Amino acid sequence: MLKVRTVEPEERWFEDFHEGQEFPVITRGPMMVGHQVRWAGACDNYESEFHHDEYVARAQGLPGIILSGPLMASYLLTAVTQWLGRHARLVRFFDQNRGPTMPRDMAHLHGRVRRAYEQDGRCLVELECWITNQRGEVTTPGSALAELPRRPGGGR
Amino acid sequence: MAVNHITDAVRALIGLRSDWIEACHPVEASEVRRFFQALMDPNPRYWDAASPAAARYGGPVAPPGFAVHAFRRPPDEIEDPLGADGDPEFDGTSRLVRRGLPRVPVPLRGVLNGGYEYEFFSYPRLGERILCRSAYRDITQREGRSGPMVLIVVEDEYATGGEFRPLLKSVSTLITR
Amino acid sequence: MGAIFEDVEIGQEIPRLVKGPITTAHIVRWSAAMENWHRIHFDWHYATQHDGLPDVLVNGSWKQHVMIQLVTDWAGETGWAWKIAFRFRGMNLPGETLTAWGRVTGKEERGRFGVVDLEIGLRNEQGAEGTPGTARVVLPRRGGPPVPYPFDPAVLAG
Amino acid sequence: MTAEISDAEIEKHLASLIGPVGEPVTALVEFGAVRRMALAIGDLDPIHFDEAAARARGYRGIVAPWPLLWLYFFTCTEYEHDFPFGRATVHGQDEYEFHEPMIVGDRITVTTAITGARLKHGRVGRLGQVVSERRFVNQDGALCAVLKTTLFRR
Repeated sequence: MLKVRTVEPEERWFEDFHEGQEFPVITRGPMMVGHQVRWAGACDNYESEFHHDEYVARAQGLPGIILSGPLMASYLLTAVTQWLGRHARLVRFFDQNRGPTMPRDMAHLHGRVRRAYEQDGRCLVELECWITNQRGEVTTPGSALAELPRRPGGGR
Repeated sequence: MAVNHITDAVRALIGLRSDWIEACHPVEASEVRRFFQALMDPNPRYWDAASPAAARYGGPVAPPGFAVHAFRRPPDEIEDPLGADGDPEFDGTSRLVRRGLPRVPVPLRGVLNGGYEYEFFSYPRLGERILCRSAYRDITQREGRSGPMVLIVVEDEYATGGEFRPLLKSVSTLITR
Repeated sequence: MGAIFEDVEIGQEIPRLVKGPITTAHIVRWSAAMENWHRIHFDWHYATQHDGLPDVLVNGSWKQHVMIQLVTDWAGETGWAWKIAFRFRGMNLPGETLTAWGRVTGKEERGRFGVVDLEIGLRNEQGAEGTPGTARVVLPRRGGPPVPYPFDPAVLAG
Repeated sequence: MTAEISDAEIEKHLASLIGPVGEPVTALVEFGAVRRMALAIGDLDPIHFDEAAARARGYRGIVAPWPLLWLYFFTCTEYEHDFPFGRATVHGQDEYEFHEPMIVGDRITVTTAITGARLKHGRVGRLGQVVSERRFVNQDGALCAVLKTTLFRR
């Protein structure tokens, strides 16, 4: 029906990850109100008006529109799935809404392997991940755990 | 007339008709719900299979004008419509008049929607595929108060199902200036 | 129940449709549902500072479906909202309450059915007409059959 | 007003929140909703768009990106936050647990409960912490995900 021109995550295996490994930073932004509107549409939720109404946001004492925390976390989660490759299955993800992201802010997505280990026959990669803005402030710290297969045939 | 935007290249587009293009997915209940909730028109014909309307249409249908907005970013379009991130001038709209039709090569930036003429024949049911083909009916230039305007008249035919049951026809005028 | 041709009188107003007050949440919900990312509808800085507008704007695409709803509601499930045309003339801002209205301007028997012409519009509370237009509705005759679905203009011939 | 309410009263209120919220709600995983979410978060992995690509990677069909949980979070459970203390409620953090992938055509039943509610004393005064948990189970009874959301009231 439709020719799909998408981007498949790279092929990576458990052996490709080691403690302390840093992932290439992925940058999103500048964020726009449109990103928030598109997210609100995907969630079908328009209740918190400070996410899209400048007047309401200011009336509530905010400096302006604040982008949704789960939106930023979802960017981070997507970055994790890209870093870990197409065979990874996410087991857990955690994020904290520590600082606001506003329109025109940048979002730099960072990740680092905390541990790559085997447990009960499962190969697991645990990583910490976080978002910084253009001022270097951490807005969204997080962590993830994923299961990966070993490279077929062994070896590197 | 200071500048004539109706060049040979523009004139060659008049009468050009696209192939049938299919919407990015068949009519889904939640897309219909989003539409009528955003329109604030909770008519049972859009969701209640037991309503008297459903007998007429053979089940819940999408609102009459639903098809007009069913042609959104298809999965094979990799370019993010919000992707002009950082360009403070970018207004968020595509300069493509219709999928399937080439752009009209005029150097004007602003686009206004002048209006529509609709003719309705039937409504799409849940699960039906929506198809559209478009044509440039006319492209003309007028002198406005703030300079030249190019009026692009587009005709769209919408149909559904394997038998291409007509849904609606629309004639719309886009004003670029 | 939809309207019956014989009951319609020229000059008669059809039931109005009132929407609003429209908030930015309504505009965002519509923009998101349509995947219309035109910034003048939700980016207040862009709308006011770049485009010089007084505020974000109510979507023209939303207003057109209000006009369609006005006419299809009146046609009901026995009639048919055949043709609807309108121009976008004015802009509407958050906080406005919009009233869609229609008035019968003509009627004509066509075969077993009747055709009714309307003028239609969408006014704000100040009476400013933002979306003037016309509509043509096919109605059943008293005691006659409903307008067949799918609609084929050929039924008006004989 | 809010200053007068005692810690004990707040703790009693918070304790009363613990338990199920509403009835379980079932939602269909639709291609259009998956597409919307994948585009909103910029996840262009073909498993979210193309059935053949998803099957080639060992999935039953088109895979929902996990953030689609938020669609069901917002549309399935009506839930009002009304606290007799504090001024602002902040969405603090989220903890996700993933199991069986959600596939287009699945019917996902969402069950919501408040699983934790306690009062803490922070640097800036009293802090209520309320944890809601949503469990997402598919038509075969397989657990797809658990989402624990923590709200802070201060």
